Amino acid sequence: MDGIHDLGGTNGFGTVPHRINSLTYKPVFHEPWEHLAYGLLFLGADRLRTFNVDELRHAIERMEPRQYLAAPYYDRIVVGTASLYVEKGVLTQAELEELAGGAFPLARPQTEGRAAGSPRPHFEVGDEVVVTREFVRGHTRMPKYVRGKRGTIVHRTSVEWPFPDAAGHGREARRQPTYHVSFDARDLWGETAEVSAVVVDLWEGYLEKADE
Amino acid sequence: MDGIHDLGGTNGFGTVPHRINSLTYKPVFHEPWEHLAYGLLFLGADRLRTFNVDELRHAIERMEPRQYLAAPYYDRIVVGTASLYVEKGVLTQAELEELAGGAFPLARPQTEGRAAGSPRPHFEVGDEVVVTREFVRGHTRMPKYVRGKRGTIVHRTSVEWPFPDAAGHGREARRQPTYHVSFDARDLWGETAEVSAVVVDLWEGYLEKADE
Amino acid sequence: MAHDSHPTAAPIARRAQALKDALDRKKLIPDGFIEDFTKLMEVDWDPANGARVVARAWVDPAYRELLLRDGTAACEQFGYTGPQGEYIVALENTPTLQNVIVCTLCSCTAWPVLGLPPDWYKSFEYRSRVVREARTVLREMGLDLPESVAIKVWDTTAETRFMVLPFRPAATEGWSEEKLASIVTKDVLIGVARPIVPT
Amino acid sequence: MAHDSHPTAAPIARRAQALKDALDRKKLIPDGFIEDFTKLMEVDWDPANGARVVARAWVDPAYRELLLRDGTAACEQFGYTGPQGEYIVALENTPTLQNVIVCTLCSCTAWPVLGLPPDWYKSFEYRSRVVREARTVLREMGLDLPESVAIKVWDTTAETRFMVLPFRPAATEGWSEEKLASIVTKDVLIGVARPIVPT
Repeated sequence: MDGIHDLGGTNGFGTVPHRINSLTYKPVFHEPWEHLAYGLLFLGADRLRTFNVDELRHAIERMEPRQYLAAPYYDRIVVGTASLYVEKGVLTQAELEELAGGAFPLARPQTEGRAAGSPRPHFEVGDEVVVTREFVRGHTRMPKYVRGKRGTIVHRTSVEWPFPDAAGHGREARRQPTYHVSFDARDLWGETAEVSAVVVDLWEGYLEKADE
Repeated sequence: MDGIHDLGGTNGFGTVPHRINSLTYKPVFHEPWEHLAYGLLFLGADRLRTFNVDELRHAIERMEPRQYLAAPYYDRIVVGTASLYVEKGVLTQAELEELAGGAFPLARPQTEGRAAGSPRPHFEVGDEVVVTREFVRGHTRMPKYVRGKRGTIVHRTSVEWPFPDAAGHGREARRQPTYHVSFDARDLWGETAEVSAVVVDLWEGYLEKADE
Repeated sequence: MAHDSHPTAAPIARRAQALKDALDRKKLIPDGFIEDFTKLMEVDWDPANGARVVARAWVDPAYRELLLRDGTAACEQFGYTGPQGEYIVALENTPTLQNVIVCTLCSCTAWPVLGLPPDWYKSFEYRSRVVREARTVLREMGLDLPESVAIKVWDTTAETRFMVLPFRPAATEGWSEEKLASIVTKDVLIGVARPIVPT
Repeated sequence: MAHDSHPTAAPIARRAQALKDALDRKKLIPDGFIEDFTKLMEVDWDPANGARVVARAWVDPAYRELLLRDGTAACEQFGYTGPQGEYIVALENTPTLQNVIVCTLCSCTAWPVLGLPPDWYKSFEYRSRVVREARTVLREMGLDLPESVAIKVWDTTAETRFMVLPFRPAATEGWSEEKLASIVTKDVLIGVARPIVPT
């Protein structure tokens, strides 16, 4: 989905709140509840197998855009995780709100998703490819800034992973390799580019062979 | 700029908060301060000539993205208007904050903008055109969903207006006609389009003649 | 971490008043300026104006032709001019075409004939969705168009201000202009509704 | 009008605790699960791990070759495996190339070798800007690269987890692996900084 989370290239945000090498990164967590975000996420995804991490990513993307932008990072993890426990029937929003002593807004409703296409011959390093010009309503890991763009394959993963547009909706998901595709930054951002290349890791199903 | 305000086609927002013909639209304003937003804007733009409306639009676009999304409409008008009075040296942020009895966050800093290109022969109704693939850092009235897209001219305005990419930065702005350019919605949104055509009103400088 | 959306800002009512007071202190607000402009917004600019234009076009073929050729001139005949009404283009609906107006980048509208834009028109929901999924948006709002009706969306990205000219319902033969105008609402003029003949 | 971003939500500390308590009431949290996972996050996953990998690659050409060919295998030699570390690719900097890592869609990172991503890496500022205006972003953060250095940004949009292999500063000849590792910070492993030899 072309959601608010798909931030690459959006103008208007200010300086990154960091000076290099100014932090020891300890302690890892800054609030006493923050460790619960990932802990309860991995409880559901790894131990209980209630949902998968693609579904978690999509649950966060389904947050109302204003809620998404206003919430700190671990708050978004908590909302996404809670939404999935509720959608899967493990918990109810009512019991969460009762325990929280107030409103516990969850993600907006789930949609259908889509299955992976049929398997095709793999691409090779050096191949020129074009990202498909598709508009996916549900979860996808194709950032919109490369839609329809031409790039060059610099790596094919030796492992295959579930197609996220299906997995993110809890559907059976065929596995595919992903490709590190290098894009000339001027094709993405015109003369405003301050990067020589942007390399994006894309599932096979997002790519087509480019015309000569 | 590819800012958060450029909302056309963004997924993830919910239902429009309205049932048709359910309102009389009276009273026009719902809060006792709301009329001040446009009133003080037009004071500056029309009467005092401190700034123009393009600059006002851009000042609102320059609001920090989270502030933009969190603020109601007339709040954004107040922030944009106040930002311009301050940037033009009429008021200071300090006096606004003193009078408000609290913080009065303004828009993020202005950039340079750009001049209009040289005059060219006009396009005619029926011409096929392509929107330039430009990435403008400053103000522009080219919504990103038509960048690089091909369309057909259905109307040329009989009046010419200042090029907003210049006017929005307070620069001398050459006047151009604008064109109502009709785009096949499938070119914009693929198979997810639920519209037959989208017509966008574009300054001449945003357009190039399409290849046959 | 990164700043929130200024949770510490003074309430907007106080900020709006502060802006006015600061300009007042410098004697920059002419007497009556705010009051006169507010009267324009609250009283003069009204969707009843656009409704009168539509009703006239429905009964007078020459006026209709003018409205479609030069909307600004047609509206001027009623005195509907002024800010955000300098260049008006009327969009003609047919039984198989519904025109819909939006401003995705901000909230431009033809103030003198439509009145100020309503809150929902300015909502992020409407601005983001209607250019892409108009059929669903209109259905949710209460206008369930058959598939035989194409939807054309007009994005108000420059200085043209649009108004929709709906087609005249069959059951209105012999109606007066005033009665015809009564079924042309603000929503009809924006294109998210069709005129409804009371039964 | 349209809803705000839920200004009425309970505070996040209470919501996080409520989620835990609700799962606890149903006896769904195995004893020690949260504590063990928290130790992984707070103690085991650490940028010192990535620093050791880099230092080894600097002193051992065969290891360097392995790291660039199969980053996952190279990290496994140190036992750096686990969630978000299943497929690691190292990106080799040169004096004329700076690799930079981001995740524009969420905040994926190679936890076992870099540790959890820092707040700034997860910020909307970094995610939105670095793929487009990296040179300015790096300068603002304190890394002012000459124009002769090209910047390549890697967006972590799938399951590959990247780490940057910086080039070894000239003034480190004869240093021990441990001393070499000490100049490889988390920021260096993400690619927004270069190793600095203390003077």
